[in-house]
Amino acid sequence: MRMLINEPERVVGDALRGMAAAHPELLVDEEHRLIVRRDAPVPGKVGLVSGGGSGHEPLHGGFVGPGMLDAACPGEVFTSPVPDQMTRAAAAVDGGAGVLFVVKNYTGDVLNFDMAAELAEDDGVEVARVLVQDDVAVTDSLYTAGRRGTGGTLFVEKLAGAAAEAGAPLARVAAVARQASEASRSFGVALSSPTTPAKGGPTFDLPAGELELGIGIHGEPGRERRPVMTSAEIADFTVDALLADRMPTGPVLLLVNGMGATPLLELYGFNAEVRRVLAERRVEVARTLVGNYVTSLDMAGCSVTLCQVDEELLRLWDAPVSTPGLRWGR
Amino acid sequence: MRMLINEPERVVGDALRGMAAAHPELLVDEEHRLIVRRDAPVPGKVGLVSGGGSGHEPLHGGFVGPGMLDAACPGEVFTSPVPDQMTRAAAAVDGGAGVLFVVKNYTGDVLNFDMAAELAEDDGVEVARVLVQDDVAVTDSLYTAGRRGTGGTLFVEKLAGAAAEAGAPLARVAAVARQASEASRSFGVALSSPTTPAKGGPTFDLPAGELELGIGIHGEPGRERRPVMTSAEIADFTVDALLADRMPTGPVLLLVNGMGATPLLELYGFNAEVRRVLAERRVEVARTLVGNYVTSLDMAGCSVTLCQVDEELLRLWDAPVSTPGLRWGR
Amino acid sequence: MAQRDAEFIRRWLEAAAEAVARDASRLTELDSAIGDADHGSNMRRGFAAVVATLADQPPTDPGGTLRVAGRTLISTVGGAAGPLYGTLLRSAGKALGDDPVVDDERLAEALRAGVDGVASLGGAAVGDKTMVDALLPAVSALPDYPAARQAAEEGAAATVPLRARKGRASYLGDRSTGHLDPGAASSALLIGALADAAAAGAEAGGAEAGGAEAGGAEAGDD
Amino acid sequence: MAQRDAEFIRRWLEAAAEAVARDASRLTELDSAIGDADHGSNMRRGFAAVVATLADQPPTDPGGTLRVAGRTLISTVGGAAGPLYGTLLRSAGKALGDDPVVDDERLAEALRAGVDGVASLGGAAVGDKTMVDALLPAVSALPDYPAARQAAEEGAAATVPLRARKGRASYLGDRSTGHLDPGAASSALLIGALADAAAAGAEAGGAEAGGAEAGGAEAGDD
Ligand SMILES: Nc1ncnc2c1ncn2[C@@H]1O[C@H](COP(=O)(O)OP(=O)(O)O)[C@@H](O)[C@H]1O
Ligand SMILES: Nc1ncnc2c1ncn2[C@@H]1O[C@H](COP(=O)(O)OP(=O)(O)O)[C@@H](O)[C@H]1O
Ligand SMILES: [Mg+2]
Ligand SMILES: [Mg+2]
Ligand SMILES: [Mg+2]
Ligand SMILES: [Mg+2]
Repeated sequence: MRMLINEPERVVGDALRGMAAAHPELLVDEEHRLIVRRDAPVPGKVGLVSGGGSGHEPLHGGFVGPGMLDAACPGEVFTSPVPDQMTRAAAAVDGGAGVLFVVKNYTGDVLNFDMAAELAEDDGVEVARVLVQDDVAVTDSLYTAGRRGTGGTLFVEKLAGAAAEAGAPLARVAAVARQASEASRSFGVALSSPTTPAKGGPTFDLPAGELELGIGIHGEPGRERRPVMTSAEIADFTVDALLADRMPTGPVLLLVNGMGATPLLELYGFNAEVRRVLAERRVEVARTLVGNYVTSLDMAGCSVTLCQVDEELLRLWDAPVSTPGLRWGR
Repeated sequence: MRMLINEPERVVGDALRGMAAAHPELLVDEEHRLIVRRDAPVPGKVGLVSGGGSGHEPLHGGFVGPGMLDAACPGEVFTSPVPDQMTRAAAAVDGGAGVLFVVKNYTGDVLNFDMAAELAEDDGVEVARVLVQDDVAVTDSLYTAGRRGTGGTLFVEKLAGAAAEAGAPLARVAAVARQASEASRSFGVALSSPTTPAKGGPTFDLPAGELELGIGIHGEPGRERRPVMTSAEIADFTVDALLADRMPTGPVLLLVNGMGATPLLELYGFNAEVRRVLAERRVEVARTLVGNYVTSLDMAGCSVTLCQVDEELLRLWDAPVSTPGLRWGR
Repeated sequence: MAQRDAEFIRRWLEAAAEAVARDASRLTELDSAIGDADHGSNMRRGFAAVVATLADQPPTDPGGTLRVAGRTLISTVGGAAGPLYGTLLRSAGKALGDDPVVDDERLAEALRAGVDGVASLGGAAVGDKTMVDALLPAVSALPDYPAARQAAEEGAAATVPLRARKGRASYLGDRSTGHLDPGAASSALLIGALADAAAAGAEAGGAEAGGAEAGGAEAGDD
Repeated sequence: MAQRDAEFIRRWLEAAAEAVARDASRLTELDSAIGDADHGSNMRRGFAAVVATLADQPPTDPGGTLRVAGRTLISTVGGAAGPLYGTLLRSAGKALGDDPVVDDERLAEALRAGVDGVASLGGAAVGDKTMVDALLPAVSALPDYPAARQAAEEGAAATVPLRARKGRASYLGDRSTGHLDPGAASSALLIGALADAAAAGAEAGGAEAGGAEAGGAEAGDD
């Protein structure tokens, strides 16, 4: 067994207890499954709430703190949280300026957040919602549940979080989030399946010598299986897919993201190849983040996200952030 | 293939190019295999140099920056770097106050750093050396190469780095490093073998349903193989091993470290169990760090490190640090 | 025509909970082929919570029982299945109002309203390879319970060759074909449990009298 | 007694480079059983660099050749093997001074000094399950090259039942027994290459004349 757990049913609860112990600067409510900024609600500040299935850490709980999320709602592993969590989170972080829900575009997340938004508005909290749907691997989105939200979520949460921290009103924070979401594109590749506690083993079988192109972050199989490719070939394929969908007309933020089990050493090497392709295609990279940020448990593989930024978004990116998963500035 | 690489021989060079692209705040010398603080040498400041085989990222290269290392020397995967790298690093970071080598206790690292120290001193650089040897899994150290340096390295580099940043002279920085080293104890557990580029596959076979207790960070088999244990059982075993070797008489820093492929979700859950055992044994935890910091490529598993601190070490721990892998304060 | 009370609904949902628990790993297995390997544990968790809630504070009417059960699913399942199955039961419960007993025709209509709720919430039609493929033909066949069971099973089986157009299986494109939809499979279990509950009632001589199950002992309480 | 020049040493080291490259994955395999799976790639990288350096700027005396080769190993191998094998060659080279030609007895003594250097740097004695177990008996048998080869192979084989007391295999405690030490295995390759070089010279009629290898063509240059 590749898992460091007690029982599958206890994984999320145990993790929250451990987070509480490790991060006294956060308020971790194990019973109601919430991770909240300790000084919430910040009077007059828009509250930023996100959440989703567990197993993508540090997303979202590791992005709670000044300059990013006010609260995160962790669901069971790969399972959207329930409306009660989001309603409670909205109440906990509403400083009178309303709350923005950042929702990754999956049927479950959308339905649960929508139900929560209705309930929160019944309680008198103003709620706006922004969908993240950055995964270009999902084609024909008319005949699907639409594009998935993946790595772009990090950009949306950081940029909107900085806007909220700076005191922007709800409409403006939502507009920043929407701009970041629309400017983000991702593509992912799996070199192995993740091991989920519920199943106790890999979600899919990937024979040695093959990889999955166009995967999401839930261990779903991808669009296509191919014989193994080198880091350079994967970078060519991935960046081409991103640029074919949206050719940036200005500088981008670049996230070279590990799916959980790909070593930093390999991710940095992959970053070199991604930068090579981007330079060949004359895409200017303003900032780069390399690491395991939007993960899929212990899946080996990577994803690349580009987010085109203007001067304001770049300033918001550089603004201070202080969370377990992302921290810089003052 | 679980690896995101071009060719095994290129892994370290590619990673350095990717690091250079991701971290303009660092000086990455791909040719000479060095990662150096951009403002080095800082006049009057003791230079802190470490290094070791690659594959343990973020250790050491990700710990270069204000408040921690001045330079890191990455070797090939799991292979100690060569003396030329360390001599060059010493020259690059010597601000006139001398240089401290932080060396993990492995035959290769010790021999290469010692050769480098001799050469650097020939060049007129004052060099001190501190060994990290925190792994309690290595018993009978009289009949072995001694205890391995593992997770405790992070504490030594951070605490000595803070002392150096504060302007302490070489003897004092070395004393802090030695105190941190002597106060650190680690124990590691593998749930899978890492995949090395040179071998192209797992270093050892771990049948489903078994784990390795007392592993190092190079994919060496551990001291003992056992049927799988729960997170709670592993915490009991691990903390017992640490406390049997050294029962702290004051507060400790706690590192709950992932070996590379164990999800943060599981590490946090494990942290809850570690804290439970420490509380039962009345050990006070002053600060906790949970994450993949001293890794073994894509090995699944974890290690626990305790480092007893006095008020000064705690102050040094809290002091600002600004590196790719560890960042807080101003 | 048989009359159905709160106890009948409770027996149905208990039987559903048992079926879902028994088949949890099969449902998860189905979900790992074209989804994210959580459907079995989601359903088991949700229905166990339903059973616990109903045991704790049993509503006295079938509509209230369905509404409480639906709310419990919404609060405990998460994912796509939580809101969808929750809506199925809540909408059906709303259609029944607070009547203490309803006949099979009313119940069938209410469940049709529930399936309408699912379809309008999720936007799925028959053929999209979702739970709707099992639910819709089943509730159309009601109040003929054995026919409903068969329709659900056939509807579920019919999802195998389909290309998914809703839910996360849709991301797979053509690779979603050749697999049974996990939600359709769990819907067939729920409808099967309903048919079992009805058959147990009929065996015991009609009305809402309990079957062979342990729960049957309490059948007269209500 | 045969005379040995720089060319002889070069042929030895080229043969060693070939042997190490050929057996790299075997060495790595041995190292993965009781070490960290890098010995083969370390040795291949180092000896390839030695060959390149010697081709580029060949020293004209055997001592200088050994010293350059040793320095190259130290600068390119890393790990435990780099400093140890580097010291072996450098110490031997120092013992030979700058003489353009040395006899087999001088060479044997120099290599004994090299092995002393290894033992004192690494602190290992025979029986500690290291390269010393192959090297020490081999250099003791010199200048009888075939006997040295046999001694190295036997010394390496003798490491199998031992419990390691030096290097990273020592961390394994009892689990280190039953495996061939990778450094002892590579030492046997190096000594074997030396014996080959000597045999090739002997075949060609004594002195330092080239063997059948490509390098043999340049044998008279020196
Ligand atoms: N839009 C939809 N309409 C109806 N049913 C849906 C829809 N989306 C998903 N489903 C059903 O939900 C099932 C998946 O449930 P589950 O695995 O619990 O949730 P998730 O997909 O969020 O992991 C699918 O098999 C499908 O039957
Ligand atoms: N102290 C020592 N003395 C002599 N030889 C040693 C010593 N330590 C290690 N060795 C040799 O080095 C070999 C390992 O070399 P290598 O794998 O390249 O380095 P590392 O152990 O650093 O990975 C061992 O098999 C052993 O023969
Ligand atoms: Mg799910
Ligand atoms: Mg090594
Ligand atoms: Mg699912
Ligand atoms: Mg080795």
